[in-house]
Order: sequence, then structure tokens, then C-alpha cells
Amino acid sequence: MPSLNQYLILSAVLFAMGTAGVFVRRNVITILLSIEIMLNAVNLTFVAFGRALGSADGQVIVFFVMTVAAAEAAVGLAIVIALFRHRESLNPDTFTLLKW
Amino acid sequence: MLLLIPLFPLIGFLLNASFGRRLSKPLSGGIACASILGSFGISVVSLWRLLALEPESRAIVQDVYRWITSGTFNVSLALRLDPLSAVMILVVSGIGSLIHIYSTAYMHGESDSEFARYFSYLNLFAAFMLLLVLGANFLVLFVGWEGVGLCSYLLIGFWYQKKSASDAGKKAFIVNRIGDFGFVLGILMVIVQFGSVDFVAVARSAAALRTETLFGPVSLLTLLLFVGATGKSAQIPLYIWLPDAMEGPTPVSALIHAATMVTAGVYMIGRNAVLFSHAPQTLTIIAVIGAATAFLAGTIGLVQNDIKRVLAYSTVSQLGYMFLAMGVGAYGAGIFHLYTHAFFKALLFLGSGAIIHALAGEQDLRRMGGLRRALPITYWSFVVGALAISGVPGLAGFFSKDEILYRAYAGGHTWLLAVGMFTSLMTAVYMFRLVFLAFHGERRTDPDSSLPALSAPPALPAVPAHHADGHLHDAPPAMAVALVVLALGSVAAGWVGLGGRFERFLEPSFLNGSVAVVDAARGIGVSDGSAAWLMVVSSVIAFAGIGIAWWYFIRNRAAARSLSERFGGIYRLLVGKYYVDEIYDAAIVQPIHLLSEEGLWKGVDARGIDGAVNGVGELVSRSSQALRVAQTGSVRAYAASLFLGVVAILGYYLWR
Amino acid sequence: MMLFYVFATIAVVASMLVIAQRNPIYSVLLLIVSFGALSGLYVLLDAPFVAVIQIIVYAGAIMVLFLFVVMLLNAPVEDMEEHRLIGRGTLRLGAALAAVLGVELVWALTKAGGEAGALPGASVSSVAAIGRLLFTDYAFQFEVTSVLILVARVGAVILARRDEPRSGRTANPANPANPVNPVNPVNPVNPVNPGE
Amino acid sequence: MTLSSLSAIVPMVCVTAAGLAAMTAEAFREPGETPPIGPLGVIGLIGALLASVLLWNGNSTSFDVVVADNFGLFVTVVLIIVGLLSLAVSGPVIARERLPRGEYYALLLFALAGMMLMAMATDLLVIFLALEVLSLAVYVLTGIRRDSPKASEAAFKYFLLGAFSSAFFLYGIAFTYGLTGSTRLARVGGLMAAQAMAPTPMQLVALGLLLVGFAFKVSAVPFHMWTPDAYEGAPASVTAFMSSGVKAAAFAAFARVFLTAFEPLRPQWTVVISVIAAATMIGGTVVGVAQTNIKRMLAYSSIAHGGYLLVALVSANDAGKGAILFYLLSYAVTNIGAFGVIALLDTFDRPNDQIRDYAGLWSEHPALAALMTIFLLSLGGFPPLGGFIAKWYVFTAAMQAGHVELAIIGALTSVISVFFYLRVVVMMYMTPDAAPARFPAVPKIAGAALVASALIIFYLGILPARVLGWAAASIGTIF
Amino acid sequence: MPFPILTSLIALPIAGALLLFAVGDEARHEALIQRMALVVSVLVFAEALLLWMRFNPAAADFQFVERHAWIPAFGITYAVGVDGISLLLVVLTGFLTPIALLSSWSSIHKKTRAFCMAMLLLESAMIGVFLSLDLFLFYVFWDAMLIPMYFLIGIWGYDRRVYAAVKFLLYTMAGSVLMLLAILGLAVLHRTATGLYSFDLQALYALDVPASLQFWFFLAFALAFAIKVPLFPLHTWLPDAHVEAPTAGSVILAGVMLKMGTYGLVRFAFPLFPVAAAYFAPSLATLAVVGIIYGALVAMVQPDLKKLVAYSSVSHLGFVVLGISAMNTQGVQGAVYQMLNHGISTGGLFLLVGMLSDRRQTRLIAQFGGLKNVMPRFVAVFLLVTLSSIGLPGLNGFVGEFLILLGAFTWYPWLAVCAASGVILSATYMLWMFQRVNYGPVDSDENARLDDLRPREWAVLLPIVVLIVLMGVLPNLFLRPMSASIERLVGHVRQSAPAEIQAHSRW
Repeated sequence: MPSLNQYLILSAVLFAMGTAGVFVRRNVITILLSIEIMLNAVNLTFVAFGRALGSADGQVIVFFVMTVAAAEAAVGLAIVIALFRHRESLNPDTFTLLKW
Repeated sequence: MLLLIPLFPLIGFLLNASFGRRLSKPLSGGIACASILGSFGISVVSLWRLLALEPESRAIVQDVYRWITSGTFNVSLALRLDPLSAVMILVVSGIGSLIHIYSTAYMHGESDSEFARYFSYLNLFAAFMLLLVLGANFLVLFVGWEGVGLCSYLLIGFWYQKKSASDAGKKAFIVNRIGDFGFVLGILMVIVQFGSVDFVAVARSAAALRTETLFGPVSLLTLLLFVGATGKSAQIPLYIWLPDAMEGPTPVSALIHAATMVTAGVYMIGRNAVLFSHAPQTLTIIAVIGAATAFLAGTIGLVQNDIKRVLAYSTVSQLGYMFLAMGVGAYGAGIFHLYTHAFFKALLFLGSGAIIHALAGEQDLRRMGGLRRALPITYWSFVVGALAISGVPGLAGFFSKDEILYRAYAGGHTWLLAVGMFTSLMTAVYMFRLVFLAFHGERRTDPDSSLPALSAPPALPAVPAHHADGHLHDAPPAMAVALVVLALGSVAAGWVGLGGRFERFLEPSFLNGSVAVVDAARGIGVSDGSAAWLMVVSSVIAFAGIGIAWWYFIRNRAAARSLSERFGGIYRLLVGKYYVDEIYDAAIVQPIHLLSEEGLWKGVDARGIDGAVNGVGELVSRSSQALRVAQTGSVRAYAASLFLGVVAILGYYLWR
Repeated sequence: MMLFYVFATIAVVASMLVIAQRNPIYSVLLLIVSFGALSGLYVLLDAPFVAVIQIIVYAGAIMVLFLFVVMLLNAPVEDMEEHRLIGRGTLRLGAALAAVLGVELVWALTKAGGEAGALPGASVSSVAAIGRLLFTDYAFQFEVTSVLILVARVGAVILARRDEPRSGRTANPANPANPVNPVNPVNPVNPVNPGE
Repeated sequence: MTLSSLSAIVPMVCVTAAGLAAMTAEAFREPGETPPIGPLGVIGLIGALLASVLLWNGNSTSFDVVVADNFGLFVTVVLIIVGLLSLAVSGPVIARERLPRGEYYALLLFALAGMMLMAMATDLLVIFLALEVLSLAVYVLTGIRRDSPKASEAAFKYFLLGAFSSAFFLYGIAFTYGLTGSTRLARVGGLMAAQAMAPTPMQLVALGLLLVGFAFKVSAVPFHMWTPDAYEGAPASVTAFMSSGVKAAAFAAFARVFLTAFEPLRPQWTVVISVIAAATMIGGTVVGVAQTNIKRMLAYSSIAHGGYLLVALVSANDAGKGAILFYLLSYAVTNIGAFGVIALLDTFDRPNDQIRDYAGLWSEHPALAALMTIFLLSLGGFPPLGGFIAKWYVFTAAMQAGHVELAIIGALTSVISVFFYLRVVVMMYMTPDAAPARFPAVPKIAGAALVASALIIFYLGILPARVLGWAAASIGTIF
Repeated sequence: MPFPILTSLIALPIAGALLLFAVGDEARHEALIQRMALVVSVLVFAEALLLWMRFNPAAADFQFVERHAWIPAFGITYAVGVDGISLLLVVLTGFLTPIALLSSWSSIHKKTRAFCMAMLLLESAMIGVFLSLDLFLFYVFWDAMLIPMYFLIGIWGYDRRVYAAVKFLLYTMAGSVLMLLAILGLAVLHRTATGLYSFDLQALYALDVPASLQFWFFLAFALAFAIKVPLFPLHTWLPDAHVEAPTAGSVILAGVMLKMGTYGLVRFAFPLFPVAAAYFAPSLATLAVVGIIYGALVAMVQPDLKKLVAYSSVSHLGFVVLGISAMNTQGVQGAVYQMLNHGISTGGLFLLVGMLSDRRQTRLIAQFGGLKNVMPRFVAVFLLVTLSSIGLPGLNGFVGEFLILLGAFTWYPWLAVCAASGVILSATYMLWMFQRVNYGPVDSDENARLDDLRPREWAVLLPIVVLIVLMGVLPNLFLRPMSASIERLVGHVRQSAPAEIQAHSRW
């Protein structure tokens, strides 16, 4: 029976990985994916805490988070499509019309 | 009543200043003369009223209105007529009137508007001068003091198109300002020391003090006042402006730079006799400076070739004489000399004016000579003036000079006496050099070869040939009147002082109702016959001087030449007026100018301070550019900065 | 206990591979794997409902959406060309920051003593309970999510919609050679909100 | 549940309804006709306004997660004003850019609803949801000019960073939930107070992560990088809307969370927020100096203003209580005015968004130039304009709270900011115009809206007493 | 309730400015606009004179006080009142504005309406500054004043006008924001003392501020005012602003605005923080004296007439600050008097220079010469104004300078000595300039073609000429109203400074 902290640490590690994703990949899709990783890490935390507190709120919140994640994904991908229409690329570094 | 005395000329000024350009010459000239004559009349009347009073309480005071009030300090525009100021107003308005009249003829060449402008200035001067001598306190005196300075500035620069003229005017004003700097500080000290600016009040509280044996506050403030006097009365080290002031019209030189304004310093000391008597150190300094000035100016006067400059230096030298008198405590004698000097020096200037008028602006002695026959009136009046200033017995100069010398001797100032005597010798010499060169010998139009050429004054105005040999006309009536009257004055003026009557008359002004500190300081009365030998000596000196002049400038010119060659160095030094102007220019004027231009303005202001100010702006925009580049436009860089923030915050919380 | 480590390792490794992949398609698939592991963990935390919707919504819907877009845009491999605007330095810094962040979080958790205890036995796990909560206490939030999704849908539509070319200030760089079919990205989200 | 218990959400419901109406109207319109969608929005907003006026001092609560206290209502009113003004300036932009009118208005209204909810929510989860609603709507609005690469790029950057920040925010919520077993601010506050003396690392991490989430939304340095790009890329009307609306809502929630739930940890967050505030004020102003694009310039200026608001937050004491709200109001009105002018000047074929494009505006559009001047001077904090009173209020609060250093930094940076505001003024008045008559005519409604905002600014500057009183009273309801 | 004369003084110009809106700003309305503006400003002047008539010179306290709650929560009131110190400055403002407006009739033809409005708004802001009895109100006017001036310089100025305008604005703001913080600090202090905020001047006079804080507050105030004066190292904005500003702007700037700084010192910095004031007075005075000499020396070598006058202002205002620092009746009274003098004589100089540059489109001294030949009347006025600015006795300049010197001499003789040397220098640079411009022959034929004063220009200059003489001859006319208030001020400041500080400052 693993302890709460193990779950939390696991989610922390996942969260950190998500953040790392922005920098190691030069691909917008992957960056969006790493955001999903972060959200899932948070979900894990919620569920674990809910379990520890013995309340179902955690799980309900996770439900909402998933909805948000879906919505974000939809909008994000739409933006990516719009962007891709202008530049034949998914490399975030090419989108630098706006700077300084 | 008293107020009217300065008010008349002031009104004249206002009239001429505002409508002058529309008035004809006779009218504007008439207004001017009328106004000054009016104030002369009132002066005579008020002198009469003064004489009616008790000798001890001879003073008429008029408090016109409260001028400045600030806390405990207040000054009113008060006028005070006492023997001293009576003498002064008579001199000013009397000689002033003569010169006004003289000017109507002398300035006739000017256009209407210029003519009016000239007379408005002249009236304004008279007004301020009268205010100066009538003022009952330091500030009123100072108003007049600066006012006459202004007028002298305007009149010296009357021919403003001539750069030399406007330069001279500016120089006069600024040098005077330097003196006034001291004078103002002196007044401030007076206020601090005595809590009042009223002459009588100051004298009273000063009399209460003990005479300073060491250099104390009173000595300091008197010295500061004297600095003002050196400026106004052209004493070392501030005498340099007076010779240049000759750029002005000659009557102006006669009135302002000989008879009246330049004597204001002497008057001021006489006015504060009690104060100065309490500061022996200052008096000594005054005496020494006076003597030195007298001597120095005399030596320069010996070799000048511009007729007006000779007179100017002689004026400086005579003023030195007066200060010498003041310095040895002979206030009466000093004022006496002031009074006599006014006559003959005005006479001499007007005479020279007549010559210049006749020669159409020629001022160089070497272009004159043999004018005796052509200008008889001018000649004889001029000779009288020369005799008077040289101290030939019986004429005005003799009495006053002799009085001064006697006082110096009686006060035990042997050196001063010696200097005084030598100076009067020189006086006689250069005056008669002038007479002989101008009037005797034969008519010359080109510079006399027998005179050393290196003393050519700058830019001799070329004389129109027809004038040079064409017949010369003597002074026109308006000028002649002035000359004659002044000539008579120069003869007669001295006699009023016979047996010290003049000084006894002035005494109350010096005492200002205080104990008789003036002579008590020296414990001697006025001159009686006891020093008859001194009179003899001084008359001998006078004649000796005339003789020397005769020897060198009539008998054999070559001697003068050889003399000047033998002492070439000294001669050049004298002709170059000891190069004082050059020294001042190099030592003060240029450095200041350079400092301000390169150092302060372009250096400190533009580069230093403003540089710093703009530097701040520069710094901001530079750093702005630098930070701006951090906004690379790459979303991943933005994310990096975001995470940086997160890590920093969490780190702070955990590590703390 | 055993299972925990198994699922944990799978989740971590899979996620690591997700961001290690060049080809986005692989990343997506790997992410689905890691999500599976996560739902396993949810089961361990006896939250079956979450575990299920994790599979249905995430793996089933969202990831499919991703996959869909990846294929739509068919830009399989990322271009390797460098862009001077963002140097390697920044990236290294970023990665380092991510690492530091992880360390900080873990440290904070280990430093915290209180919650380190084992999980209590009892727990609310029945779907019914959650459902009740969802429609009583969380009714308002639920409605809010409906607006949220409405916004998302509208946004997705107008952003991704193929626009009729118009002249204007921005003659946009040559449109994609490949025909882009209009997509409606909102469908997958429908199942999770019967609220509408 | 009785009907009265729904009262608190009436304002946002009105707005949402208006949004839905807008969509429906768009959906069922005949091709070619243009249904009056703008007016619909106006009606909704008026309704919301009436509702909030009626709710004033009511302190009613709905679902126990939304409270219509005066604080929330004040911000709501500010948001309604923002909404009205942005509706007014949006019209011309939509027409010119051929934007999808219905969707545009709908998204704008939904975003407003989200903002209102954010201002009134008393539950972290609700705040998060509201945040997402408004963020998603604004992301879309930013990129709504599909044909412009700049717009899409702006939307993308804004979205990506926004998603990250909300992940952090959510993580913070998770920890808070774990610590307190609830997301209700009241309960969170209680448990935070319980161990405020020795806060556990997890408390601090939760605090930090929430802080990050808010700091991003209010675009505080160093979480500000998205701001200039998003502001430049978005259509000017949208920029106007988000630069004032988003900031207002975010600050409302920020203040509510940190002054109620995390009030016990004030010593912990004061330091951090002070540093961030200083960095924000300096960074915003200094970088603004070098800008040549007026939208970017104003973006940096709004970053700087975020800094002043943060100062107001840290020094939120009985003096500075009202400062935040008053500043929000005056800033929102001024900023929307400034961007409104930009929106009106921008033409179909050229953006006119470079500062040098404003040369000679005075001679062509004296009225617009005057309005722009008023807005800029108010941003610069000159009396007798609202911006001055706002700054003065903030500085008073700072002095009262003893944050002299922040006050000094604020004062000096406002001087620097004046420099770049003046560059526009110099262009408008003191530089001869290069090419004459480039500027479009000004539509009546939009012009009227700008005049109205100018009048509001003058009112706030000359007779601020009443509004100041309201602001102080309002925030009094939360702590 | 009595007629609110002070408020109407402030409001009248604003009303006038709004009235101008009624007229379109087309060129054909120009004359009308100019006349309307002039009429309004003349009315203001008339009202100011009325105020003077009804002013009770015997009373030291503020008169015609109006007090209305403004922001009660912070104890901010709309409080205006006038005492002997501010009275004449208000009159001066009312006096100079019509003159400035009239002087611009021939020179300003671009956007005349905006110009007139700016002038009027500026006037009411300036009057407001002099009349406010509430620090907050004061600051509002103080800052609001900058904007019209900024536009005046920036739009209607000469070549480098933008640089000058921006520099002027930022320079001044940089100082005043710190003053704002000090004001806030005072209010907060008042709250900690009494529990209520207050920005009311008299309430804050009564408040005793701890010495340590006084120093900081005083420095903040002094910085703001010193920049405005401007005091020696902070003066570099002035030459630029003066040179680039249009004539009317320069007149107002030199005539009234610079007085704000010195007025601020008298009204706020010294009485609010007597201890700090006593502590810093000697150094302040030293800076002032440095400024006197420095300004004069730099003015001497200026090739540009306006720059020369600008630097001479630095020198003259040095005197004012010196007098204030002396903090005795003569010093302060002289200082206030000198403010008026400077306003009139320097204003006059700028008008004259403006007339020259209108005629010749240049302000370089070298370009002129021999003007006396062609425009004698102009030169006569020029001479009079020059003399008044070098402090010739009998004209206005002397009275102020002498009183200041007297006050300073009784305090720190050496400072007075150094300051007095400014008397020499001022004569030097002014007369040199005068000579180069007016004397000598007419060398260039542009100069030969210049025409003498026109009637409108007479109308502009005559009041100034009259005042120059009047203030020199009958100074008591102006000194009496201010004496009571100044006596009280001096008393207040001197008593509040503790002994050891007294010893330091020799007060």
C-alpha cells in the first residue's frame, strides 16, 4: 500500500517532465502534449489527495479538469491549424513576426 | 523747497526726453537751461535762508516721504541742506548752468533730436547730482551716486556710433560699479553697525565710539565707502575710466568729469567726516592713495599730447590732492580745493572745448600752436585757469593748495607734503606745456617733428585742410560768457577762504553736531599767517614750474626732445600710462572671459551638468534597447522566463 | 505496492518518451500509454470512475483529436533547422529550470512531514456518490463548464474554419499546397457534457 | 433552492444570455442582412448593470461559491463599462476586418461573463473555471483575424503560455485542496490561519503556484512576455477589451484570494509581490521607452500599470483598500479609450499602428488627437485626470503601509513613462504629417464612447470623492 | 456667503478658454479669438486688482479663505486663500498674461485658438498654485500647469522646441513626484498623530514633524522647488526652454513660473520643516550665491539674446533664494519683492527680444548693432528695462536686491559680499549686450530697414515701463501689504528651529 507522498512525488515528476517538454521538442504538437502531461500530473495529485482526505471532491474536480483539458486541446489545436495555414511549419521558433 | 532743486532739472529732463525730438534746438536748449538756472536760483535763495540761521544749527531738512520700509529698517527720501551741501549745490547748479549755456553753442552741430537728447541727459545728470549732494542719508546719496554714474555713461557714449565712445561709457559704468560694490557693502555695514542710514544719526552714534586705534569695524566700513569713492572719483586703482571718458562731448567732461561728479567721492568723505575721523587707519590709506594718485597722474599728464587727456590726468591728480587733504583730516581744505578746482578745471575744459570747436574736432597738441592771436578770449581765459591751477598767488588754486599743504605739514606728514609739493610743481609744468604748445609758437597742422612721435594718440582725426589754414573764429558768445564768468571765478573764488572763513563755515557739517573730533584728533586750528614761509615756497614752486615749461617748450624744444630720448624707457612708460589698462585687461578681463566661455559655459554647463542630465535619459533608453532584445519572439524563450519566475518564487520559499 | 511501481514506471517512461520523440504520432501514442498507466493508478487509489473517464475521454477523445490534427497537418517530422532567435542556451536553461522545478517540488513534498502517512482505508468510490455530488454541490460549476465548452466549440470552429481568401493588408504566405479538409474538433468532447 | 439564492449570478447570466442570443441571431440570419447584434449585447450589459445596482449591499450568495458582495459588484460594474466601451469600438473594426460578427460578440460577452464570475467567485475551482472561460474566449478573439499571421501567432503564444500558467495555477489549487480538504476560500482561509505561524513547505508551494497563475494573468514581470505580442497581434478592439477586462478580473480574483484565503500568509507573500511589483514597474516602463509600435508601447505601459496595482495589493491596508478598485476603474476606462483610438485609426489597408503614423493627427482629427492626449496624460498620471488620483491613491497606500521604496520606484517610473506617452503627443501635435488624409472617418457611436470615457476620466480626476468612497466600502466587504 | 472672489479668479480663465470653443478656429476668426482671450485676461487682472483693493494689509493671516470638502476620506479640501505673500504674485500673474497675449498677436498665426486656450488654462493653473491652502490642491495645480506650458513650447516654439519641451516637462516632473511623496508622507504623519489625514496647510504647519523625517521631506520639497527656480546645478532646462519657447511662453515662464519655485520655498518648504530648513539654509544660500555668480558669468558669453536673458534669470533668482534662506524680514521681503521685479523686468526683456526676433527672425547678438539709429524709442525702453534688471537705484531692481543683501549681510556677511559681486557682473553682461545690439553704426541693411515700436507694442511695453519706475520710487506701495504676513512667517520659522540648529544656521 504506497503512501500518499509517493503519489505526490510521482505527479511532481510527471509535472516537471511536462514543463521540460517545451524545451526539448521543437514541435508545437508535442508541446501541447506536454501540457496534457502536466494536467494529468495535477489530476493524479487531486485524486491522491481526495483519497487521503477520504472525500470524493478530488475526483469531481478531476472531472472538471478533464473538461477544461478537452476544451483547451480543442482551442489549442484549432489555433495550431490556423497557424499552420500561414506557415508550413509546426516549429514554434518560426513564429517570430511579433518580437521586441 | 529743497525738493525743487533737483526737481527742476528732472522736469527739464522729462520734457526733453519725451517731446525733445519734436522741439527746435532753441526750445529744447532753452528748457534745459531754464530748468537748471531755476534750481540755481532756488539754491541761492536756500543758501540765503541757511545763512540766516545760527552758525551751529545751520541745517534745513525736508523729509519728502517714506521710501523703503521693511521691518525695523526704513529709509525716507530726505533732503538736508547744510553748509557743505550748500556749497555743493551752488557749485553744481552754478557751474552746471554755465555749462548748459556753453553747450547750446558747442552742440549746435547736432541734429534736433540729438540736441534734445544731449540736454535731457545733462538735465538728468544735474538732477541726480543735486539729489546726491542734498541727500540726508546714505541711500538717497546712493541713488544720486548711481544716477550720475548712469548719466556719465550715457553722455560719454553720446556719440554712440563711435565704438571708442560707447566702450568708454561702458568702461566708466563698470569701473564705477566695482567701486559701488564696495560702497554698497559699506552702507550695509553702516546699517548693521549703527542701525541707521541717516548721516546725522550715524555721525552721532559714531561720535559716541572711541577712535579706533586698530583696524576695527569702523575702519573697515569707512574703507569700503572709500572704495566707492575711488571708483567715482577716479583714484588708484580705479582711475582708469576717467581719461577714456574724454570721448564724451567736452562740456560734459567739464561738468561731470572735472567739476562735479568726480568730486562726489570727496564730498562723501566730507559728509561723513566724523565717521572717517574715527578710523585713522583708513584716513592714512586715503591720504597715501590720494598722494600716490596725484603724483602718478601728474607724471602721466606731463607727456600726453591729447589736450583733453592732459586735462583729464590733471583732474585725476587734483582729485588725489583733495583725497590727500581728506586723508590728513583737512576736510575743510579738501572741500575748499574741490570748490576752487571746480572753477578753474571747468574753465580749462571749456577752453579746450573752444579750441577743439575752433579746430573742428582737433585735439592733438601737436597740431595746434600759435592760436594766441586767433582765439584771444579763449587764450586769456585759459591762461587764467592755468595760473590758477598752478597755484600762482592770488588766484583760487593758490589758496586751496596752500591750505592743503599746510595741513599736511602741520599734521606732520612730511612725505605727503613733499609729494604734494612735487605734484604741484608738475602741475605747473604740464599746464604751461599745454598753454605754450597750444597757443604759442607758430601754427602747425602736421604733427610737430620736434615732439617725439611715439606718443601719437590713437587715430588722430584728420583735420580738413581749409580749416587748418583758414581763419579761425573765436568762441561764440554763449561759450565766451561761460569762459569769462569762470575766469573771473577762478580769480575770485579763492578769496572767500581767506583766513579760514570758508572752513569755519563748513565746520558744522563735519561735526554734524558731534564733539569737535575733527581737529581734536590733531589739535590744530586753521591756517594763520604762522606758516607764511610755506606760502612762499609753494608760490616759488608754481613759478618754477612755469619756468621749466617755458624753458622746454618755448626756449628750446630740442632740450625736451633730448630729455625724452635720454630717459626713453621712463618716457615710454609714461606715454603708455604705465600700461595699467593693458595689465588689467590681461590680468582680469581676458581670464574671466575665457573662464566663462570655455570653462563654465561650454565645460561645466554644456558638458558637465547638461551632459549628466541627458546622460540619464541616454542610460534609460540604452537599457531599454538592451532589455527589449530579450523579447526574442520565440514562445519557448517566453516560457523560459515564466519558469524562471516559478523556480525563483518556489526556491525563495523553500530555501528561506 | 508492486503495481504502483509498475504503473509509475510505465507512466514516467512513457511520458519521457513522449517528449523524446521526433515524430508527433509516436508521441501521441506513447501518451495514450502513459494515460493508461495513470488510470491504473487511479484504480489503485480506488477511483474507478476517474480511471474510466481517463481512458474514454483522454485516451479515447482528446488523444484521437490530437492524432487527427497531426495527420491533418501531416507534418510528421519536425524541422531540424536552428533559429538564431532562440539559442541553445535558452533551451538548456529551460530544461535545467524544469529539472530544478522537479527537484523543488519533490523536496517540498519530502520536507512536508504530515501527509506522508499511509492512506486511510475508507473512501468514497461509488459512481453514484460522485454523480450526486456533481449535480448537487457542483451543479453551478457544471453549468460553467457547459459555457466553457460552448466557447471552446465556437472558438475552434471559427479558428479552424477554412476561410474564403480575401484581399487585404495581409496577403498571407502561400496557402498550404495540400487541401485541408474542414474539421469539427468539438465532437469528441460531447460525451462528457450531457449538460447540454 | 429558492429563486433568491440565484440572485448573485444574475449579472453574469444576463451577459451569457446576451452572448447566446448573439450566436442565435448570427446563426439564423439571412445572408446579407446584419441583425442588430451589438445592441443585443448592450441590452444584456444594461441588464447586468441594473442587476448589480439592485444587488448593491445585498451581499447575496449563490451555490455558496458565488457571492455578490460590493467588491465583486464594483468590479462587475467596471467590467460592464469595459464591455460597453469595447462593444462600441468593436463595430468599426468588425466591419473593416470582415470578422464573424456573431461569434465575435458572443465570445466577447462570454469572456465578460467569465470575468464577472472570476470577480465574484469564492471557490478556487470556480475561479479556475471562470479563468478558463475568459482565457479561451480571449485566445480566440486574439486570433480571430484568421488571415493575419500576426494574429494567429499572437493567439498561439498567448494560448500556450496561458495553458502553462493555468497548469501551475491548477497545481496550486491541488495543493491547497490537499492541505485544507476544500477549495472554498473561507475554509482555506481558516486552515491557513491555523498554521500561519510556521507555514509548511506545501503551504508555501501552494501559495507560490497560485501566485504564478495570477501574476501571469496580470502580466507581471517575469510572466509578462506574452503581453506585447498578444496586444500587438490582436485586433485593436480586442486589445482594448483584454488589456482592461482581463486585468480587472484577474486582479479582482487575485485580491480576493490573497486578501481573504491567504491573508494569514501575508508576511510570506508581501516580500515576493513587492519584488515582482518593483520588477514590473521598472521593466514595463523601461522597455516601453524603446518601442516604435504604439500597441506594443501601450502594452508595456499596461504592464507597468499592473505593477502599480500590485503595489496597491501589497499595501492593501485601510488606507489602500480602495486603491486597487479605483485604480482598476480609472485604468480600465483610460486604457480602453487609448486602444479605442488606435482601433478607429487603423484602416483596411494599413495598420497605422506605428507611433510615427500619428504625425499630424492633430490637423486631421483634432478631436481624436485631443482624446488620445487626454488618455495618455491620464495614463501618465497628470491632474486633473483619473490616472492622477489613482496613482496618488496607490502611493498614499504605499506610504501608509511603509513601502516607501515602492512608492519612490513608482513615482520615478511614472516620470519615465510620461516620456514615452509624450512621444505620441509630440507626433500628433508637433510633427508635420508626412502623407495627409490617411485616417478614416470616425463612426458616431465609437466617437461617442470615447468621449464618454474621457468624461469619466475627468469626473474621476476632479470629483473622485464618491467613487473613492464606493471603492473603499466595496473592498471593505472582503476584509 | 460672500462672493467667492478667489475661486472666480481661478475659474474665469478656464471659463474663457471654454468660451473660445464656441468660436471655430478658422483663420478668419483669429482676430476675434485674440480679442476674446485678451478681454478675459484683462478681466482677470481687473479682478486681481480688486482683490488687492479689498485686501487688508494689516492682517497677517490668510484672507478671503474658501473651504469646501473635496475628498473627505483623506481630509482633502478645496481650500484657497490669499495673504501678503501670494497677493502680489497673483496680481503679477494677472498683469503679465494679457501682456503676453497681446505680444503674441503678430507672431502667433498657427492654431491661434489653441494657443489662447493654453495661455488661459496656464493662467488659472498658476493662480491656483498661488492661492491653494491645501497641499493636494496645490500639487494638482502645480502639475496641471506643466501641460499647457509643454504645448506652448512644443507647438509654437522655435527649432529645437520638442527637445526643450520634453526636457522641461520631465525635469520638472522628476522633482515634483518626489515632492508628492513627501506630501503624502506628511498626510500619513498627520494621521498617525491625530488619527485623521489632512493636507490642509495650516493644520500641517501646526504638526510637529520629527527632525529625521523633516530632512527627507525638506529635501524632496526643496528639490522640486530648486528645479523650478532653478537653483544652480539644476538649471540646465531653463536656457533650452526659454530659447525655444515663443515670446509669450518665455514671458510667462520667466515672469511667473520661476516664481513658483521660490514661492514654494517660502510658503511650504521653510514653514513646514523649520528644523530642516534651518539646517539646510546655509547650503541652500551657498548654492544660490554660486548661481548668482555662475549665471552672470555664463550669461556674459552667450551669443543668443534669449539665452543671455535666461542665464541672467538664474543669477537673479539666486538673489531670491538667498533672501529666503536668510529668513529675516528684510531678506524674505526683499525676496518676494525681487520675484515681482524679476517678473516685470525679465518679462520686459523677453518681450523686447521677441519684438526683435519677430522683425529679424534671429536672436543672435552678432546679427544686430546700431539699432539706436533706426529704432530710438525701442532702444530707450530697452535701456530702461536693462537698467532695472541691473538694479539701478530709483528703479525696481534695486529695492529688492538691496533688501536681500541687507538680510543676507546681517546673516552671513560673506554670502552677501559674494552676492554683491553679482552687481558688477550683471552690469557687465547687460551693458555689453546692450552696446553690441544698440550702439555702433548700422552695418547690415536688414537692420537699417527695421521699424520702431508700433502702437500695439507700446501698449505692451508701457505698463512695464510704468511699473519699473513706480516700483522703484514707491516701493512701500508693494512692501506694505506683504510685511505683516512675512513678519509672521519669519517668526514662525525662526521660533520652531531648536537652539542647536539655530546655532548651526545662525538664525
